[in-house]
Amino acid sequence: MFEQHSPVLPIILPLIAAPICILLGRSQLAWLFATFISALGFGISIGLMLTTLDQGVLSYSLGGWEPPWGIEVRVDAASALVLCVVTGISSLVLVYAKESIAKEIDSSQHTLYYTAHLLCLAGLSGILSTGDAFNLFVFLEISSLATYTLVSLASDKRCLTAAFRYLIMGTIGATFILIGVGMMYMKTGTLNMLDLAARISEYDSSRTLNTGLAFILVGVSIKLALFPLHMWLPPAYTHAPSAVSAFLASTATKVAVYVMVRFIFTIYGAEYVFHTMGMDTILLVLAIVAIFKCSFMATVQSNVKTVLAYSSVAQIGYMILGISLVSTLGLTAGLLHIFNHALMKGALFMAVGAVLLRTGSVDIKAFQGLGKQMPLTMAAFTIAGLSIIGVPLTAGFVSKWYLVTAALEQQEWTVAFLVLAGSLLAIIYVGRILEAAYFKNPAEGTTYKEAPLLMLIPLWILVFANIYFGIDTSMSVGAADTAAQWLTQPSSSPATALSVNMGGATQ
Amino acid sequence: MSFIVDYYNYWIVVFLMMAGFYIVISANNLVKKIVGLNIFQTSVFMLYISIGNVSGGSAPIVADGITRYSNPLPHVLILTAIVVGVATTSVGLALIVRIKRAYGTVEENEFEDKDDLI
Amino acid sequence: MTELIDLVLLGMLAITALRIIFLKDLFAVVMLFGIYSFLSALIFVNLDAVDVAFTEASVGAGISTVLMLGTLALTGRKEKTNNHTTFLPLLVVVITGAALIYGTLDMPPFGDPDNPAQQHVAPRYIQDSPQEIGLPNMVTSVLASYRGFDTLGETAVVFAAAIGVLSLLGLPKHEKAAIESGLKSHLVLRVVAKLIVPLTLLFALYVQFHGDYGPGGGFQAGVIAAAAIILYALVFGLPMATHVIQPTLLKALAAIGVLIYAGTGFASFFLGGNFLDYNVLASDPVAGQHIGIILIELGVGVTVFAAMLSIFYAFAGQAERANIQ
Amino acid sequence: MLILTATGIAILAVMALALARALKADTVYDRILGVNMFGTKTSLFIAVIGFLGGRPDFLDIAIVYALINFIGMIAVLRFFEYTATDDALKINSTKQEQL
Amino acid sequence: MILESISTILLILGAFFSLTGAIGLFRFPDFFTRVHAASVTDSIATILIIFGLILRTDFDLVTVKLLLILVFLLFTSPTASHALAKSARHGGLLTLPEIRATKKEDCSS
Repeated sequence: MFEQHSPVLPIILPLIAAPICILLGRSQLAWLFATFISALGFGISIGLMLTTLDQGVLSYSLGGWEPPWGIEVRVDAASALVLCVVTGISSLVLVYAKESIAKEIDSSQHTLYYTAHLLCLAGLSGILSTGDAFNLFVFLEISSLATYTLVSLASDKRCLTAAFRYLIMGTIGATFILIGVGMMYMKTGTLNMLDLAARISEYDSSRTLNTGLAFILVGVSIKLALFPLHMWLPPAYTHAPSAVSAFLASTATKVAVYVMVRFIFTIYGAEYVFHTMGMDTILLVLAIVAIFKCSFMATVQSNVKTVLAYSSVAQIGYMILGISLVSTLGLTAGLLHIFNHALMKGALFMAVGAVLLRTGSVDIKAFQGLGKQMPLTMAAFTIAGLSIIGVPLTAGFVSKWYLVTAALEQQEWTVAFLVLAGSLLAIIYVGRILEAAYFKNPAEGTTYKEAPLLMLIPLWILVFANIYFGIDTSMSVGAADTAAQWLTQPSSSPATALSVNMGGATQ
Repeated sequence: MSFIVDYYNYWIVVFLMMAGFYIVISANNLVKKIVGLNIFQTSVFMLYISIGNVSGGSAPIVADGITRYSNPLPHVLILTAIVVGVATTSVGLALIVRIKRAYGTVEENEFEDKDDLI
Repeated sequence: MTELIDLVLLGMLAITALRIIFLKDLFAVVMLFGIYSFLSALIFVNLDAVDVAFTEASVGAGISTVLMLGTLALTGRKEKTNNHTTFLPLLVVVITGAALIYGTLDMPPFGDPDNPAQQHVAPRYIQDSPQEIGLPNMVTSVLASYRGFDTLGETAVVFAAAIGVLSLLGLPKHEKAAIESGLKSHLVLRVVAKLIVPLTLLFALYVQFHGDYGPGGGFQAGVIAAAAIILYALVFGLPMATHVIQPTLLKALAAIGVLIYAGTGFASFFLGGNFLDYNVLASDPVAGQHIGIILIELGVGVTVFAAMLSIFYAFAGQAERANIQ
Repeated sequence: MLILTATGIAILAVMALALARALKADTVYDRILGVNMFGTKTSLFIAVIGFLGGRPDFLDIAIVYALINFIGMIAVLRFFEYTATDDALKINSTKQEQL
Repeated sequence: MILESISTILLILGAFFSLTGAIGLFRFPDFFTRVHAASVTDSIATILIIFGLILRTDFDLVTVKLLLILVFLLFTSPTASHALAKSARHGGLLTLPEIRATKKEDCSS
């Protein structure tokens, strides 16, 4: 009987599980329960993706009120794809977290950690599936508040200033989005995304709508750490607990990229954003600067988590680059990179977390000689690192390949060249760490055990996913391609209404 | 003239927003930053409420003899946004208390010197 | 008249905001922020947003100010003069402000009933909600039913904030043998507070259940009830308050409130409706709506009360601890 | 109606004066005094504009104002229990010099 | 009609007292006299204005609410003023005559 409600379940399951976690009290129970809920959400998300690809967009009206009067949950291929990433990574991270947080977070706060994780998951799922612009803001804030909490849970005091900076930047971003939504509402009188799209297309150009879009884009850019507004990200990811870094790096910014895609393609329409307002050039330039500046920053850091954080900002540059190419293929590449980057960054941060657990440090010096002492962890790190570089047979290669193809399709030779050049920098920053791990000798008299099994399993699942999606691309590319087509040509997407009142149950 | 009558409200609200925004990004003291954030958000709320206002209208609660009501939708949105605002404020203030305990100061430039805040 | 009052109040707000920028005494800054919040609530009343004014007054001027004062008690009163360059922030603000002003030039006129915002979605709320939902207060109808999912999110936000503050500061230990605290020397105050606290709790109940007919609702009621206990704690000391309502109980209550809300949504699942569809809760749709709204308002009220109070406890516990040392 | 308007304007003027006191006070106590006066006058003002707008049933908000104002005052006083009141001594001495 | 004229008188008086209080906030020489000016006029103005408004109601729920506001303000406002003055005294703030007296002592010693 739950099938007809499936679009809303990934949001409300973690939302209702979070308070239950608090009531459960014991951290062991909370862990089991949270992992179970997250895995359930993952299963539902996969089901949603299959249904969507098969039958078209799923729409679910909350409270039985038809949109635009009520709030609509709307799952299309793009949301289902990112939803799968988010719930999947969340489940793996939760499995991983039990051992990881044991050392990094005070034991009295483990239950709070799981609760905050579930709230964050609920917020992210809500952002992905909602079809209402203001509802998106509300879920954005749920996930953000939970994120600030998660970051500040680490025992290192620097996590506090990092979380505070994140809070200030994040709230400014959210407020900008709020201003933008207000301006859209002012001109259209509606908040439903599809309805907004229909009514915005009636205006050729409007100053208020332009300003609204500008504020939304700036606000979202803060959330996704686009280049000049990325300053909050490196400290937050560096000082957060490893499990949190792994979760956030592979989900939170991706969801923000999704929000940007949603606002550009679904609500305003590519025509308005790119032709009337000329946003594509700005985004393209910022993306390229982000790739080079932050890849370079990554090469000079000594803290491995910071390296990975800067690398994240650079990789976000690739996603934005795909979007700014203004083509279906470019958007496919961007969405594909969201998927693939989640796999590799998740694996990398998990591996670093395992190192932190055993060695107590994430400085690049701590990696010396680890290739022999923690062979499984470092092998995983190596494969995920190769994926970041974009070596063939890894997932990273596929998204780079599509990016280059999309750039060439638009005759953008320089862009294609720059994408390849960016990979060279990735070779340097990954190479430095691998060099330390395999070619340097450990400090004398230190021996470290291999990471515990509960951490290795999720880590290796992600690594295998990196290889699998590097070889068999039909699933990931297929979904990304469908998503991109539906986004660029909204009329091509078949829609199914999932509503009890309308008698439209899919079965 | 009608131009001013039509827009004065928006302009002053924009000024207020920017005053709050300025406090957030220029203040050195973290508590003051939070105050600025609140001013910024409260002013955005005023923008929304201005959108929903209908001149000659009345509060959107049914009563006898009233034919024109203001738009209830912005009110609902802002109720939610106020709650979100106070939630953020409380978490921010809690962070400040912890920062004070850990660093001994809540002045931004002071702990940036002390610590390698990237 | 509305426009005139609006203008005067906006002017006062502008002066207050400017003063806050230049003041270095943080204590004064926080007090002026209280005034700012009061003034904006007045503007909300003047622009017919009574429910919003209710919330802003109790949250912005009440809870936020109290929490800020609590923080100041721990972090000190004076802002040090900064030697930052003020040029860059000013530039950012000017550009942002200019963009906004540019945006306003195309806006529909202030207060015009023909604005797009008044045309499309809103008329249904105004014309049909009294029949569809059966409540005179349209804000409550929209909040709890048409956009009930937003409000579920809002409740989750409050819950998340409580989780955040608890993880950062922790709840005060429940100690009976407490140190001297509270405003011991103010006898008059203690007597008056004893009168005011029950009166306020009664008023909170009224707001909770009268929210369907007048301004108010679960959120406001939760805040007012929390404010009553906060007053009690301020006058008689935190240990007395934690003795009356224990922190661990609050943590559970905050969770239970969210569960009441989400549980109502699940109940409509099992009765064959969509999530949060209250029509199916009773044989008659309007009666069902009424039951649903009462239930979810209760959930909101419980969560907000518990979350706000536990946040206050956490701050006050810190202040108390600092006071001992 | 006219008299209500006049009363409203008078209260608004008092609010402005109280605000001026709060914005520009020579002692912190004066500031608190201004804020307190501002709060009480605000709740009166809401009562009056309720009558002016013909919807006096919104007086609940005025009650909340009075209540929150009171709690704010108490919180401020509690704050003074914690922080040293060297202001007062400083003010005494500046006053002394002025005389 | 009679009610309305009484109400008018009450409102005018109330407004007058409020204004005098506000002026007193600026004109009096030291803090304690200013508290005095503010709190006394506050109370009387509140009573007058609320009663002025009560006479304009139909004596229903609105009247009760107005009375409630009156009770609230009459309890809280003087209490707050009292507590404030007490705090100021406790904190060491002196009245003007006291300052004069200490000044004289300083001069003579």
